[in-house]
This record gives sequence, structure tokens and C-alpha cells, in this order.
Amino acid sequence: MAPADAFTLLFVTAGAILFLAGTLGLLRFPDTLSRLHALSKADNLGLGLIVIGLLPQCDSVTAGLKLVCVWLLAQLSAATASQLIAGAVYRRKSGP
Amino acid sequence: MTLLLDLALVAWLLALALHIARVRDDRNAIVAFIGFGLLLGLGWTRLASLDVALTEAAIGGGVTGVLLLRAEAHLRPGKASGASVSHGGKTLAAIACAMVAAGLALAVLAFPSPAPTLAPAAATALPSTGLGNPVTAVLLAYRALDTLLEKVVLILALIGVWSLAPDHLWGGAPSLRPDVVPEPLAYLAQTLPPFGVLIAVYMFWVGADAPGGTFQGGTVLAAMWLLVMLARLRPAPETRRRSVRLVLIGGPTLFLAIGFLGFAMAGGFLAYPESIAKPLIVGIEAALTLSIAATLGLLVAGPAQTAPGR
Amino acid sequence: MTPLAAAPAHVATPGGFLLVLAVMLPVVAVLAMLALGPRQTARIALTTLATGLGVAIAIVVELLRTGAALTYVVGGWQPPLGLALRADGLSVAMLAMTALVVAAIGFFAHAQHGLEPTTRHGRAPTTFWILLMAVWSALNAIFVGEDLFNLYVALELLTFAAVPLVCLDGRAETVAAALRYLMFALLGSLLYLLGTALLYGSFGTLDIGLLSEASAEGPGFSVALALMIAGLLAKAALFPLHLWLPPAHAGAPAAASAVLSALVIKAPFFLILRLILDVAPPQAAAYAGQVLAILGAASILFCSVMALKQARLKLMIAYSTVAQIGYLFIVFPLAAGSETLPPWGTIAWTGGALQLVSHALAKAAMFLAAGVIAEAFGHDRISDLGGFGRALPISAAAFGLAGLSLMGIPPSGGFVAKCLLLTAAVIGGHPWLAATILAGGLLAGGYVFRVVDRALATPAIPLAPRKPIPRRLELAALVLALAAVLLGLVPLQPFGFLQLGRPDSLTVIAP
Amino acid sequence: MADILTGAALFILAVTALGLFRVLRAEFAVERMMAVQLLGTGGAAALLLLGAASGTGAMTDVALLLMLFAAFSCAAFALGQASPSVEGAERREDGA
Amino acid sequence: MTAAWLGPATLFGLCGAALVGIGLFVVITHPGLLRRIVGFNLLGAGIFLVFGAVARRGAGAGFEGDPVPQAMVITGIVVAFSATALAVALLQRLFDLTGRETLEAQPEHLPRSEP
Repeated sequence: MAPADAFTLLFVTAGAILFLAGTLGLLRFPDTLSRLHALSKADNLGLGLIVIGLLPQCDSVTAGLKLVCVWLLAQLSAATASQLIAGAVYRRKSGP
Repeated sequence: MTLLLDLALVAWLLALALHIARVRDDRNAIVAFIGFGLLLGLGWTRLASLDVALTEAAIGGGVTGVLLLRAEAHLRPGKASGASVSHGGKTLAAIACAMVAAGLALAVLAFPSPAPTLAPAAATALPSTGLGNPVTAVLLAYRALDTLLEKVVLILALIGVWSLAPDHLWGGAPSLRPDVVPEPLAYLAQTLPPFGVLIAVYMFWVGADAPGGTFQGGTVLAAMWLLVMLARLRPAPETRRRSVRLVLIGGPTLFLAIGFLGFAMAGGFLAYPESIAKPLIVGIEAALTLSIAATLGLLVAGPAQTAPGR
Repeated sequence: MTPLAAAPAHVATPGGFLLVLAVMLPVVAVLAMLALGPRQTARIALTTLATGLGVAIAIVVELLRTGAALTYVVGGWQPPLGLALRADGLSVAMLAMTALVVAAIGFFAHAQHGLEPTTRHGRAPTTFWILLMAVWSALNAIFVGEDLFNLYVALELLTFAAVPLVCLDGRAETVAAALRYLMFALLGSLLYLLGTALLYGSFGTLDIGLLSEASAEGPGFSVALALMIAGLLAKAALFPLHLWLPPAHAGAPAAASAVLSALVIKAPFFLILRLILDVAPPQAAAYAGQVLAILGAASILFCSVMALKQARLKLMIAYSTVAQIGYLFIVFPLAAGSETLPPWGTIAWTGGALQLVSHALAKAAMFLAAGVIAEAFGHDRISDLGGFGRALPISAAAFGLAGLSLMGIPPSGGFVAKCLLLTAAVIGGHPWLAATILAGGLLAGGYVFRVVDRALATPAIPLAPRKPIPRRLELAALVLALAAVLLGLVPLQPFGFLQLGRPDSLTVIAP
Repeated sequence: MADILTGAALFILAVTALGLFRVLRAEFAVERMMAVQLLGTGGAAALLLLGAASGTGAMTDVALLLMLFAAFSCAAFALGQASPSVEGAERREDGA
Repeated sequence: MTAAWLGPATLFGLCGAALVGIGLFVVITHPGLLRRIVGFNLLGAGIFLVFGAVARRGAGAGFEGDPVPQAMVITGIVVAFSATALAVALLQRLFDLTGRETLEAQPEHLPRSEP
């Protein structure tokens, strides 16, 4: 196996395991906020690892840039989404 | 392995559809529908239709979703569940629908082999359009009349939506304003649009030769515009404004004008002279992208809710 | 750009570009109306009506001159990859009829909008003009389309133009009626689309000409055709799928009702006709024809009785529409044709085509007359209209003349149509269809007479209009009603015309 | 290599599916918003892997759009959630 | 041969058939109009998948699918979106005017009208 492939394999596996961890957290954790935390951290890290793992497989710089772009977008949306959810949970608890 | 993947996707899609059919709460169903749209986008890549995958993710998972969510929020105060269909009626309907599905499944299985296809014909004709993406060639050259009429359909839907405003508000601005804009959303509405516009331009630009094109780019633009309006960074424009209407009709008008020019330049309606076919098509696409973005955005925004200023 | 097929399925004819104009002219009008704003809308509409009428006349002249169908291949891309437009005798008759009716309705609407100068550039009039143009474009596209998917887009265009027409006045009942209409129409479009998917999967083409040459058979084909016809039936409001129609057509403003009842409803029927005649194999066509005839007969009887029971004039006319549509569907078994005689050589075919045109003219006239009555008296309750003939003689005359055509009383287009159908039913050995035609005529006589009786009544207090009605408002209905009657006086002319462009035209067997 | 990447995509999709149905069943409506976020990340990861497996560069574009619209839908959902009248109705409906 | 039978084209075609059934069921039986509109979208998605199966089967000439049905699906998706938007606008207007979100309680007509 070429070193690049081994690198890919390693990171993709790690990413997949993080996805699993995120979902387990979602299934197991008792309250909304901790579930949210588990989900956003694990999934984004997972996606990040997969993107890093796939970078050696790219045949051009643009393709690599697009991969990084996907990850950046995920960061942005995850950050916003978790803040929005957390805000909604907070409002629900304290009342308007 | 790919077989397993396909099976999993199909099973998942059907489970989501059943969830949508059975769940009581409308909003739950709509969230599931958005998920369904995103997943269906994935499914289309398995059918090797990346153009459709992009469209489905954008329209099915994005813009339709926000339209339905807004409608649900609008209708929520009056949640009086209507008289449901009787149990017997439901069973009967279920049997009838199952029969339709089964008949359709048999028809799908009975498709002839080898499958009839226009792929070779499309490939042979592709060089004379100067394009590299056959789907774009079908949409803007071989079957350009379909696309042109479909643009009129979009505009007409918008006219229909606008006509639902009360008389004194007609011509005014639709209102997308929520009562509160959560702060993170304002942040998202500021950071996401530059990304989105970049992606839209890219989608439109690669569309001539690779999956993508005017619909996908237009939808992304529409979504970004909606986001800006939703976060109250910009108000929705008055529908009677000349500039709004000119953007709306710009794409179809250019399309139609070049179509008529074809009588003079290429011997027929919607025919392009071979030497400048590609620039003409890309020009039409550019104008259409803007028009689609404006139309989709205004369709989601709905009829006017504030009276036009004098 | 060279055509692909070795032997092209469609060869463009010199006059073919007229078909493009017929479809695209109203689209240009829609775009111009949006660009120039409400103040110019009516002017653009009237200009387009005149030009469009000219294009329709040019098409008729071209067809008569060449004696062959007009064909156009869009962009030079031959089917199956590209699209073709084609107009044979029947299509041209539909185009011409549509242009005439749209022009008359436009004339009426212009006069009516002029009655209220404060709102004439407002929401309802402006939207009406845009939608009228869109309906016209969609109808023309349906009448000349040769590609089933292109026809799907045209059908959707028609739906999206017709639904807002229903709720133009914005009352809650009409919005509900529009929504119900939209639901039925969408279900219909989707079933139709499903059928095209199956057809494409089986044959790799959606061109009607190529499909009929493929002489297709097989279970998938039948499923596809059944789905498409079922979808179109929902749009054509044939019994028992008619429930959406009466509230939708009766609730709309008069000019819009006339468009919907006279024209819009004909498009799905026209497509069913094309599917059964041109695409379906003879066996399946015969079977489908039987089913459609039974539904058609049920429509005639049930909805004529319903029309008789209505208290409001516009609802009565709307129910009458469903009943009259029924006549079109009983044509199928009567015009089945034979080895030596193709369907379009039969007298029932001619009768059906005449019914199609004469109903459009008569129904538009009736709705416009009803619109004048509602405008004059502020309501359309039949029982309270005693003596309206004295106040509005022209409208009463228009209503009566249009009624002649609906009942099938000579001399009128409706009479010739129903007479031909009756003859065909008797000759072809369909006694129950003959009986239905007669019963339908009697029932139509009943509901038309109810209104005519009111018109001629002399109540103690003479009915007075609440506002003056200008003559030109009443004129459009009279012109249409007269056209419906005149159609019966020149019965032999349309016969050969309707067969132009059909393969192997045979000599006509006149009754 | 292609098979391994496809397998990883399948794994991530399956894990995401588990999480999705958990979230759709959540008693708090806010949490359902996570469903879309989850699908965006998981779907994008799966698409990137599949794209690398089949060597189709345009798959990255689909992933990009998926992520973009997941973020967009989240925002739309949050707004439906945010209006006070809705919050009130929400509490009653959930009985929380 | 098995591979051809169980390829994505057949699988997603069958999925489309099932989706048509589910969508039709929602459209016919659900009392809420908003859900019916969602049902129409499911029905549409099923039909588009059938088109997709047709397109995938028609791979040839160096293309992985027949571009003509793919283009039709794109047109169809846009038309379906317009239909959804118009239906939603009508529904919201009806709700504003009457407070109802069903089509029932029509005095002069039968309450259930769907086929």
C-alpha cells in the first residue's frame, strides 16, 4: 500500500469512529445541550479528519481547496446551528 | 459494497417518507422532508445525475424546506385538526396506493433491455453547441422551448402569488421579518452569503462543461438573498418596483430575444449559429441565473404585506 | 446544426414559423406587461389580441392554401432529441376558436374594467390581463405541441394561469375553490408526468408522431397511458372528478369564468383525444373509449340534473359545462372507425369537433351574459331575475341563442354536433348513448328555459339595473352566441377542414 | 481502496441514520433541527468519500451544496422557532 | 446479470415506485393541506426517481446517463417548486381569511372530494 493510501486510510477510519462517537453521544446523553455538544464536536472533527485524509487523493489544487471549503462551511454552519439551538434551549428554560 | 450502499440509501429514503406520512406534527414532517431532500440529493449521485443531485439538494432540501417551514409557522395558531378520513377509507386508500406502487414497480422492472436512449444522439450533437455538459445542452439547445416555457411558469406562479395580496397592499413589499432575529443568525447571514455567492458563480460558470448551471446557481443565490432578508439585513423590495420586475423578466426576455434572432442568424427559432453558440448560451444562462434567483426568492417571500409607498 | 435522424420524423413547412408566433406572442405580452407596469397593461393586451387574431387567421389561410399540416422543428433539432410543433386541421380549428373567444373575452373585460376607472390599473384587472395572455400561450402550445413532455410544461403553464383566475376577487370561498382546483390539477399533472416517464423508459422518445409509428404494445405502455388519461380526466373535470369545477368556475369574475369554462377545460380533453387517437394501440383505444363514454354519459345526466337544481345562474352554467364536456367523451366509441374508415373520417368525429367549438363559443357567451346580469343587478339568483330581458335585451338574447346551441336546437352549431353524434350512435348500434344524448338535450332545455322564462317574465315591479350598462359590454356575448349559431348554418365547410393533415384522409361520409 | 472508501461512506451514513431517527423522535422540537445539521455533515462526509472512491471531482460540489443548504435550513428553522407566539405554542404542544 | 438487475437504476426505480405510493396516500388521506402539499412533493420525488432510473439505464456514448430525462427532471423540479409555492400562498391566504387549513365544511358540496 502506498504511503498516501495508508495516510488516507488512517484518517478516514479515525473520522468514521468520531462520527460513531457523536451518534453514541446523541443516543446516550441525557439532556439536549450535552447531546448537542457531542454531535457538533464529534461530527465536525470527523468531517475534518476525513477531509484531511482525502487531501492526498486529490489530483489538483482546486479539488483540495474545494474539500477545505466544505469543511469551512461545515464549521460555520455547525457553530451557528449549535448557538441557535443552545439559545432556543436557554429561552425555553428561562422563559421569554 | 456499492449495492449495500444503494440498498441502505433506498431503505433510508423510504423510512423517512413513511415517517413523513405517519407523524402527527406538521413541523416534524417538514424537518424530515428537508432531510429527505438532502438525502435524495445523495441518492441522485448514485444515479450518476450530478446535475439533478445539485438541483435536488438546493431546491428539495433547501428552498422548498424554508417555504414549508414558514408556512407551518404561519398556520400554527389555528391548529384545529380537521375531521380525519375514516379508518376504512384509509385502508381502502392504502390498498389503492399500494396497487399503484406495485403496478409502477412492475412497469419499472419491465423496461426493455437494452434501454432506449438518446445519449448517443445528444453526444453527436454536442460539438455544434460548443458545450461540454450534455444536460445543459438539452436544457438550452435541444429542448430550449421546454426551458423557456418553464421560465414563464415560474414567473406566472409569482404573478399568482402576488395576486393573493389584498387590493390595497398589492404592489407593496412582502414581509419576511420574524419577530426576533437570534444573534447567531445575524452572524450567519453576514458570513454565509459571500461564500454562497462564490459558490453560485462557480456553479453557473462550470455549468457549461461540468455538472452545475443556471438552476443550481440561481437557487444558491436565492437562498443567500432570503437569508439576508430573513436576518433583516435588507428589507424585501416592493413588488411594483421597476428594477425588481426587470430582473425577473431579464433572463426570459434575453432567451426569447436570442430565440427570435435565431430566425435571422441561424434559420429558425431558438437556433444558435454554430460559431457563437457557446457565448450566446452562456449569456442566456447568466441572465437566467439572476432571474431565477429573484423569482425563487420572491416566491418564498410571498404576497405583499405592507402597502406600497407613494 | 444538422438534423440527427436519418429520416426526419418531421419536416418543417414554410408556414411553420406561424406556430411559434402563436405560442410566443402572448409570452412577449406577459413580459412586456411586467416590464411596463399596470398603466400600459390593457394597451399591450389589446394590441396582442389583435395581432394574435391576425396570426390565427394567417394559420388558417396557410392550412387551406397548402392543404397540409403546418410543422415546425424548434431550433432545427429533429425529434426525438428536439421538439416539433405541428398543427393539423383540428389543431388549427382549436387555435382559431381560441383566438376568437379570447379576443371577445378581452373586449368584454376591457369594457368592464372601464366601468370602474378608479381600479382599472389595480390588482385584479392587471393580473387578469397577464393571466389571460398566459392562458392563451399555454392553450396554443397544447394545441400545436408534438412532444409529451413539452405538453406537460404547457399544461402546467395553463394550470398556473388558470388557478389565480379563480380567486381573482379574493373572497374566501373562491380561494378555497382555487386551492381545491390546484390540488386536483397538480395530481393530474403528476400522474401525466409519471406516464411520460414510463413512455420514455420504454421507447426513448416522447414525440407523438414517433410513438405512433412505434406501434407500441405491452403492459408498461397500457399503464403509462392509463396514468396519463386518468391525470387528464382530473383536469378535464369528468364525472366523478368534477367536484372542483362548479365552485371554481362559478366563483370567478365573469370574464375569467368564460376563459375557464370555454377554453381551459378543453385542453386536457384535446390531449386525451390525441393520446387515444394517435398514441394508443387500437385495442387499448377501444377499451379506454368505452370507459370514457360511460363516464361521459354519467356526466351528462348527473350534472344536467344538478344544473337544473341550482339557484344561482353562474353555478347553473358551471354545472352545464361538466354536462357538455360529457358529450365530448361519448365521441370515443362512436368514432372508433374501422379497417377502411379511420376515426377522423367518421361523422362522430366531425360532430365531436363541432361540439368542442360550439360549446366553447356558447359557454363563453353565457358566462359573459351572466357577468352583465350580475354587474347590472348585483346578484345572480335566478328566482329574483324576473323580467331581466326587458332591462338587458341584448344579454338576454345572447343567453337564449347560446342556450339553443347547448340544447341542440336548429339552427345552431350545437344542433349539428348533437345531430351527428345521435346519428352515429343510432347507426353504430349504441342505443343507450343515443338515449343519453336525447335526455341530455331535454335536460339542457329545462335549465336554459328556466332562465329564459325569467327573462320574459313580467313582474309587478319592473326590474331595474342598479347602474347603466353600456352596449359594448353586452356586445361580446352576443357576438359569441351568434358565432355559435352561425356555426350550424355553414355545416359542410368544417368537415374537410378537420381532416387536413391527418394521414390517409378519406372522403367524408356526410349524413 | 475504492471499496474501503465506499465502505466508510456506508458506515457514516448508517451511523447518521441512527442519529437522525433518534433526533426526529426527540420530545423538544428544537432538537429536530439537529437532524438537518447531522444530515448535512454526515451526507457531506459520505459524498466526499464516494467522490474519492469513484474519482468524480464534481461530487465535492454536491457536498458543498449539501452543507450550504443544511446551514440555510437550520437558519430557517431557527426563525420559525424564534417568534414569541410560536414559542408559546411550542411549550403547550410539548408539554415540557 | 445479477449486478444489472440490482444496479442502482432498478433499486432507485423501485424506490420511486414506492415513493409514488406513499405520496399518493398522503395526498388522498391526510386532512391537513400543508401535509398534502408535502405529499405532492414526495409523489413528485418518486416520479423523478423513475425518470432517474430511466436516465441511468440509458447510459451510453461516454455518458453515465441519458441527459434528456435528466434535463426533464431538472425542469420538473423547478415546476414542482413553483406549484408548492403557489399552493402554500393560497393556503396561507385561506387561513388568513377563514382560520381554516382544510378544505372541509363546504356547505353546498360534499365534504370529501378527493378521488
